Amino acid sequence: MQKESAIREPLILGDKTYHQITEDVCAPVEGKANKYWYMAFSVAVIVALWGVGCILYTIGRGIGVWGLNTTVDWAWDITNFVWWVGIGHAGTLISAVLLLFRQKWRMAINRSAEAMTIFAVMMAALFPGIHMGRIWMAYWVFPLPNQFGSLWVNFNSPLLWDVFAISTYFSVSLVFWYIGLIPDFATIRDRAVKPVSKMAYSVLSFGWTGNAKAWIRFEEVSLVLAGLATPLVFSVHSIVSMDFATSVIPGWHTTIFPPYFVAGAIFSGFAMVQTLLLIARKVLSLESYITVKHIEYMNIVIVITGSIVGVAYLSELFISWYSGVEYEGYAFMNRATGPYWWAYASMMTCNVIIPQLFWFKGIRRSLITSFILSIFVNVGMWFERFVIIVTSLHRDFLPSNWGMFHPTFVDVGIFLGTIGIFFVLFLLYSRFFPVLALNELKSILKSSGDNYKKLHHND
Amino acid sequence: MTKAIYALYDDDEVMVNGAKAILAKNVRIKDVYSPFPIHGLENVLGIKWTRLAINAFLYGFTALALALAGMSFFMIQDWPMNIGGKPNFDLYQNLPAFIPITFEFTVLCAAHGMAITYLIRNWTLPGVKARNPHPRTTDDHFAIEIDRTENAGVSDDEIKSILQGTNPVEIFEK
Amino acid sequence: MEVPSEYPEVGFMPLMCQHCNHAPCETVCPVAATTHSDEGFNQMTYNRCIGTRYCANNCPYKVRRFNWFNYVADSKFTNLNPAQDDLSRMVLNPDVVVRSRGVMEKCSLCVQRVQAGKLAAKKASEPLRDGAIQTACSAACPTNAITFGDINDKSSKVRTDAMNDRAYHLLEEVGVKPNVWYQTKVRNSMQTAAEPTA
Amino acid sequence: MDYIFEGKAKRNTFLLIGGGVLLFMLGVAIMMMGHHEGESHLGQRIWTSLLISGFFFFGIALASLFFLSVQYAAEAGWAVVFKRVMEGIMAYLPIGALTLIIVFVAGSMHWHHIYHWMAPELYDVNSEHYDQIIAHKQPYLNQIFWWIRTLAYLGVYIAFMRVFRKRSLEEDEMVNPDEKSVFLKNQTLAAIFLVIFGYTSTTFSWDWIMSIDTHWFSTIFGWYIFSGMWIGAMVMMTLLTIYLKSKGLMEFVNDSHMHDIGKWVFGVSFLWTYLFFCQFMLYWYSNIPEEITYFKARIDDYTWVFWGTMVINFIFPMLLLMSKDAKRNAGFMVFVGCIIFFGHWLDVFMIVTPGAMHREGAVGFIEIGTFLAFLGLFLNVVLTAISKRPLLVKNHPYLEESLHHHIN
Repeated sequence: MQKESAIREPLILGDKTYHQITEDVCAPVEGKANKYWYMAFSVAVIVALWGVGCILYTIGRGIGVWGLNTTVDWAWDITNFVWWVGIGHAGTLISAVLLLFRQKWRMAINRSAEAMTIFAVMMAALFPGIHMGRIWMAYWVFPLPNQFGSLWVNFNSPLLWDVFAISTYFSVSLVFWYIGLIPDFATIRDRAVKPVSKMAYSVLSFGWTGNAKAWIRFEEVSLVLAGLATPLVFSVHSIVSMDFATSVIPGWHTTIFPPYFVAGAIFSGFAMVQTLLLIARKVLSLESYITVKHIEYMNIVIVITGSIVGVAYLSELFISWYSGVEYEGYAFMNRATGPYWWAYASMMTCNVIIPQLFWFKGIRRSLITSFILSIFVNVGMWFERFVIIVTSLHRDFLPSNWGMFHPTFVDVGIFLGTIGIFFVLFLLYSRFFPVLALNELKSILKSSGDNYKKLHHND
Repeated sequence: MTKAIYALYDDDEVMVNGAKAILAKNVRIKDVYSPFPIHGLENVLGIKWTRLAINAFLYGFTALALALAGMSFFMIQDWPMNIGGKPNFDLYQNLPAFIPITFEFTVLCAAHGMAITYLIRNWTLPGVKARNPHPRTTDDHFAIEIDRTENAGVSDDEIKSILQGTNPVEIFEK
Repeated sequence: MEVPSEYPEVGFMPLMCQHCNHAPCETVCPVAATTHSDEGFNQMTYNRCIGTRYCANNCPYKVRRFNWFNYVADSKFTNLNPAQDDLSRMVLNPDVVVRSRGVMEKCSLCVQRVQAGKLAAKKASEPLRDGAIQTACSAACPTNAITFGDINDKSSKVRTDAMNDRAYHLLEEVGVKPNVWYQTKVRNSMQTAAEPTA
Repeated sequence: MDYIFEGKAKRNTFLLIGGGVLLFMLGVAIMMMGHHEGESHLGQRIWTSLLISGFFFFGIALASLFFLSVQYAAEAGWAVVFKRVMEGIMAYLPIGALTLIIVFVAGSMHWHHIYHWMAPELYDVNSEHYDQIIAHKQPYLNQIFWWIRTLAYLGVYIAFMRVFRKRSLEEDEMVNPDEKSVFLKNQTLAAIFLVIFGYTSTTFSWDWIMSIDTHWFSTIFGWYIFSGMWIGAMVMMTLLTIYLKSKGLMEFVNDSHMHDIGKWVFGVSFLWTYLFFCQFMLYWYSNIPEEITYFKARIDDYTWVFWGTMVINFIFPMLLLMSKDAKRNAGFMVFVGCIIFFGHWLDVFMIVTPGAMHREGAVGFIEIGTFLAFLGLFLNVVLTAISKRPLLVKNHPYLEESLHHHIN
């Protein structure tokens, strides 16, 4: 029997039993949505449709409808791509890395974080698609046999690495998520009374029975998938960073990019999980499971990764001067003082300075400040990618090539649209899926449940 | 004639102790159904640990070899091109650029290979009918399954009385 | 650099694709649409391009141009591209393909002229004579400021020009090994070469 | 159940020191007799070997302090049983700092030229050795500022180490075991240390190591150096625990603990490889002259060492430590541990030598002798420190958790 120290805060509050956990988690699935859900859903659908319209307009007329030009060939498209991929990193990190580290607090948040990952990666994958001049030729990035026989793709290209990385990451995350969902779908299936939902959850639960051997395999698969997903999380955002770092462009070409992008991805991902779960725990009445301690743990991850990102910013800034390379030095001077200084200032403020408030216990345990700070981080991380992409491109080697980037309504529309689509998916998820990992929560009830901990402490 | 007798429990520790008591009386347990994994149960029931991890390693290793062979064929043998002066005469000279995809492909195949093996091995696939004996074994109850044919030497009443001695909430046949 | 008037030495300099031997644009294309030819050209295969624009970003000279719209048929661009009907399309060079929307393009060093020149030499069964092939820019330049030729030919004019003391590569320090040389302007300046510039 | 450091073990550490010094002398003698042109490099080579081994063992002690802090900051319970081993390893910090300072003082006195930038003529515009790029770095790379930083790093690290060690004994002697004051104070201390370490580990690796190749720069460098130090500390922890277990002293460390620490060795090896690859591949790919020279010098002149460290430090742990049984097998862990321990010393050699010795460096009697002597010194200091206190802490709030640690 595992022992848990008495000084650890309980992770499941209140007088919970196994059955009560089932009841609490299944309630949103079995009950009816309230009017706030419908209002939020309607807004999300409208925004999503507007985004889809902008995407179709882009595909119909050409990339020229964005604010890009010869100097700045990537801007909001790749900024949004990297931003969404970054957000998509927390889910797998929570489920994989924290599983390897045996962090029990992950069990209350991993399901939603993984759902967020999957939806965020879907949004991310959209951008490399629509940013192509000829999207109808997108399948050419796969090494497929063709009429030229030996015409293959270029395995030297970081964009091709991206193709492999993103598709691996998306599909493995999906499988990881779904394998965890199967037993929980079975729970809903066995409780369902309406024939339609009974049938739907029967199909979704793949005929899960929960016998001893199945659970052994389940645990082994979760562990090995976690072991595979952990380096995968590192590799995916490293490869995304290599889109920039392999180049020769000052401001892009720096060796710290891969680990720093990974830290930044975890940082922004946790911020987004925080934003979503602070709402979800309230709306779905999950305060006993997503406790203040959970919020505090996530805030600690945010402040640590935020500080790592801060070290990386300062390292880059310092080395750009130390290197003695004129272009590098100028690229960073220009970031801080050039025409996009406000983007750099926003990035520094939101990503490095503001999260430092989480060193104070009161702030990291307060729901309101956590929510506000998480929004700041989300904004800051978008600016980080904007700074890296646009400010590095708009001023580089030859002054005659310098230019500016101004977004058009299509740029803005597509970005907002992806946020809309993301929320449509997340809202649907919160209605039809068990938002907490039922089976995992039950397995820690006796070691980390409030009532059981008190019981242990007394004897 | 029903095939099996079940004892239903409402606590995992009671169930594990029950299983130990049943096995001590030389009654064989066919299976146990629970809403979550119970640590140490495999030792009680004498179930061997799964070898899925070895599977994953083999899938991954195959993928690693395949990725390197594939890239070497595409880039070096089939149509060597001068791409930005990157060396294209030997695999090892251009290897750093091939590492990311090799890694991704290894993880891709290891993860999916293992997941598919897991689903087939468990026989959890879309459309399969659930075989758990009681709907609450996916909620908060734990069931021990005793197969009649496996315990031909023990009468039903004996089995039931042994089960009764382990504090179940319910005993039923199915 | 932000204020050009502080740098009065700025001069005019034609800048096209430098046809780098270690071209950063080539390595990053996912579909191998831009590669190196045996002549040392940086080739752009228009019909393979899917328009990721990664090559343009990674070009230190920023000499690649993208077809943002369908300039061939889009009526909004008649001022940019008058060749939109059968009659005006006759102004187009029949040796050069019309690039579609969503593909990257750049200077090809008049690859059609090079091919034609090579073919002519082959038909006549004689080695390619220096100066026989002219690119459009070198042919058009009234002061003969642009020389085109085979750098491997030890007696070619382009070779002697490239070996000249005045010859230099633009952004040599990036290490992309361009195939285009510039010749520095001879200035009567107080600054000497030995004196370090900050 | 205290460890008593005497007899054979103590003698063996002295034997290591003695043997190392003998090998070193042999190497010096060979160099003095053999190549006459080699003489001019002799001093440089000796100092370089001192820097390599001095930094390597200093790094292990420092990373042990880091790992201890991580345990506190992350509220990790399982590793409490290792706490006294970690405390023992970090006790080497002052001696490690001293060895570094000796090398640095010699640099400042111009007895060696490992730190090329310390030569004053580089900054003199009228000198023929004037180096524009290094002169540009002068606001950072000047001896006064550099010495202030160096002493500050070392002083701060040693101070933190002392407080952690002192409080550990205080915790043992607490009258009221339910009191958490020491633990909570240590948590705060650990967080502060990690912040300081987070910044300074990057800057000291620039100051002490990256500045050897004065023209060269890489933003990831600090994290790369740090990961190498970390793996050294994890291996040292594993090996010392196995040794103490073999004496029948650390019976409370069970298979699960050994499995977990094996996972750390495995995981940090991956981290090191990842950081190595990021630095190497990105510079290889963009092939910019001023950056690629660093790897060119290493691959051309030290081909076998360069690729050898890669094989030893990545392929060995990856293949050999993947299975659960391997991580729980003490003999196997000793075998793999010793190999990657040496592999990471080779890595430090690889980082330092080409900048300090150009083409003239080699792994010879001098380097191996220095390594062995330092190993003996290190083990002597660490084992003495371990023998001074009980092997298991008392009153730590996670102690019970750690003692009952069990994983599949």
